[in-house]
Amino acid sequence: MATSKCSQAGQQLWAKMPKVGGYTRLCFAWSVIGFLVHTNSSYRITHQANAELFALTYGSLVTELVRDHEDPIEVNKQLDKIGKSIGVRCVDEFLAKADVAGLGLASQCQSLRDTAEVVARMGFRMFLGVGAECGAFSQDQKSFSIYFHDNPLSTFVELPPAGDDQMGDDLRKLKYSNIYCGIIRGALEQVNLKVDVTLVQCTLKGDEVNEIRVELKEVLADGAGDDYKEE
Amino acid sequence: MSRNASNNILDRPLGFRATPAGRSSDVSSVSLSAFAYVYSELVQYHQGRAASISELERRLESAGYGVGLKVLECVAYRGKEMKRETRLMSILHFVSSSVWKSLFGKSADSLERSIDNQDEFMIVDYEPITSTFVSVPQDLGQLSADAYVSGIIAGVLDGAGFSARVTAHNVQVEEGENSRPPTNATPGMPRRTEKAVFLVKFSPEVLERDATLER
Amino acid sequence: MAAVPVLFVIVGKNEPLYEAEIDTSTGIHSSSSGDLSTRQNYFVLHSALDLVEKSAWTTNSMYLRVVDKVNHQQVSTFLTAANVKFMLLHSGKGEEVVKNFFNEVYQYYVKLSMNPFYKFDTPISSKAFDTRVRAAARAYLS
Amino acid sequence: MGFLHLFIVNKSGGLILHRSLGPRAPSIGTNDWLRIGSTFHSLHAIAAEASPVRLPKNKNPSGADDGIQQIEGSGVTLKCLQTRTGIKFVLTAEPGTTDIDTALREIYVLYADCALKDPFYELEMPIRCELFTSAVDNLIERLEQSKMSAVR
Repeated sequence: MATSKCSQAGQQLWAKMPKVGGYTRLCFAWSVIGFLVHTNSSYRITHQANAELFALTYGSLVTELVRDHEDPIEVNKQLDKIGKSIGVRCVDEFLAKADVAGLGLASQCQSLRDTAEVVARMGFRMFLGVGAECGAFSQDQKSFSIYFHDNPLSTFVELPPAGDDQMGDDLRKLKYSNIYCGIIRGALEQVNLKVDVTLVQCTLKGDEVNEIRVELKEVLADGAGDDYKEE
Repeated sequence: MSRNASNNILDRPLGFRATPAGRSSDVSSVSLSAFAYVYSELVQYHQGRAASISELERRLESAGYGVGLKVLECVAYRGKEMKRETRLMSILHFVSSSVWKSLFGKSADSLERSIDNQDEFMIVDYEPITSTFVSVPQDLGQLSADAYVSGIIAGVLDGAGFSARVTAHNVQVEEGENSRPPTNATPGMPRRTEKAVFLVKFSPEVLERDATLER
Repeated sequence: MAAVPVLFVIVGKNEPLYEAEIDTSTGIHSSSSGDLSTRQNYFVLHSALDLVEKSAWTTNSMYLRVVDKVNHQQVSTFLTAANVKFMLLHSGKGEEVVKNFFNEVYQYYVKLSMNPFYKFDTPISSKAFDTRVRAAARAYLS
Repeated sequence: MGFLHLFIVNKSGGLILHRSLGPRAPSIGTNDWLRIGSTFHSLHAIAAEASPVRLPKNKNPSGADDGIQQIEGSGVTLKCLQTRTGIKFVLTAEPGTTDIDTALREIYVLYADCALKDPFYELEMPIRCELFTSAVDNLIERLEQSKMSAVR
């Protein structure tokens, strides 16, 4: 099993690293990523699915929600809740597969900045195959933004322009890609970071770029959100 | 009109996805996991609102039906020949090869006509994408997680004027039946024990029409 | 001689989804005296529908060319893969020209129909679609 | 020498899976298994408290809660993989069995694929996904065979 051999080599190399600050280890981790996987992208799940089938399936879920709930604000909440159910699950895949590839990078997320880098760079790349950047860190390093242009979810989507009709106005209040916020919130909560996540810019509304704002609320000390209950 | 009115979806190439440099992103796939998670949530959403197993299957089929109507137009448009399928066998080949390739990256494993009744056909896929990671529990009996795909097929066929009842069935794979190596599963995953059989039952008027065209 | 307007209608399974009477020189709604959307023209289009139904299964090309001629008006039709009918009432435009117009509109129609918020066989209210169809008419049919 | 048992404990100490992996695995009743699961969960936590070397914020390098990682007995070796999300994968094997760490990591991947992506699996609940159990058996078989060929 090629991957596990690399991971053992990775572990030995990693263990020999002199016990220095997280920063040097982080740089080492980046080089490991570069070496182990593709040069231009971090670890990507080898098995792929057609992006248009993905977009159409998500579209079918959203239109079903719009039919069942009508009120766009309620649909946004539902998308966030569904996203959270994905987030709490996909974080284990992220950790497991990054671990098997000998990265163990996730362990180095000491600061929110590291976490932001990992979520934006590796998370989006690993699951969606798109590049995302993080930035706009607040003074107190408690919040940051994730920026990305290529949004596989909204490939065919066009929201009706403002003032078209009542149904159009409703649709404009819809945050089509709100599921991303739930996914990030669910994933980070599983690793003891309680965050608020909101979609602040969306290309469907005419913005230049998609932006997700992440705000750290609380670092959970004990077991990872063990009073986990379905919201 | 939205701020950058010019990049209206009607002006961009079909399936265009923006990249920072504004060109079309050539990435035409997402991870299988991303699709699996969204599909899993779609199933859970419908399961929460369905009163019975058959209602859950109907709901998944109707979720796929709308997608099928779109896929029919999209695959035909991309075919560039500006052709429509007018014969029964040609629409079945269109589904089992062009539609399958466009959605699942490979053509269906086989297309068979049922021996005992003339109006039934079977499209077989040894690795249906929708049940890659699904384990249907005993208490849900004969539920097939691929009902969504049967809905897509029904949408394509009805749209093209070949109305049919399409149902998904998971059937045990006999020993040595499928020699092709597994493609879309994690290396550690064992070979699939079940294949998906999509049973297509055409309505009588379709068969009559096709028979008259034969003469 | 002012350009003669054309009447372009998209018909779904059993109802019109989109309608535009286009003055092919300006592309805006034609205001010429011979108001095209008279009941008589709709009758012409309607009767052409039956001819379309018949030839739909005998040819597998989407472009059905001229399916009907009524006094000096011609009806050209284009049938999409999902049997949505594009019908153009015009006074003898060239076959190639009409075909290019239909192909251009088909491209817009497919992109519009892929939007999850557009339900198949329902009226098309998108203004963007309307402006581009008129622009195409101006480009190809003037 | 080979693998004996696999058991998985969720965040709150509940046993969500136990499986015997070989003919030589002693058979243990389900109630005993439930006790083993919760006892190991608390032992794991106590070990971190009682350990002379206290790691910062009680987290080991992989960022997961610190605790028992290995128990060497005369007749058995037990290894535990604690994930950052609080799940424990525990494998017992006859002494001298190699590849236990690899097996644990692979099982974690299979759990992420075959259980977490199954629409019919509810988080934190006992795992009844047939795909997961057959994938684990398949993995163990593969590892045992590669050891067999290595020994010959």
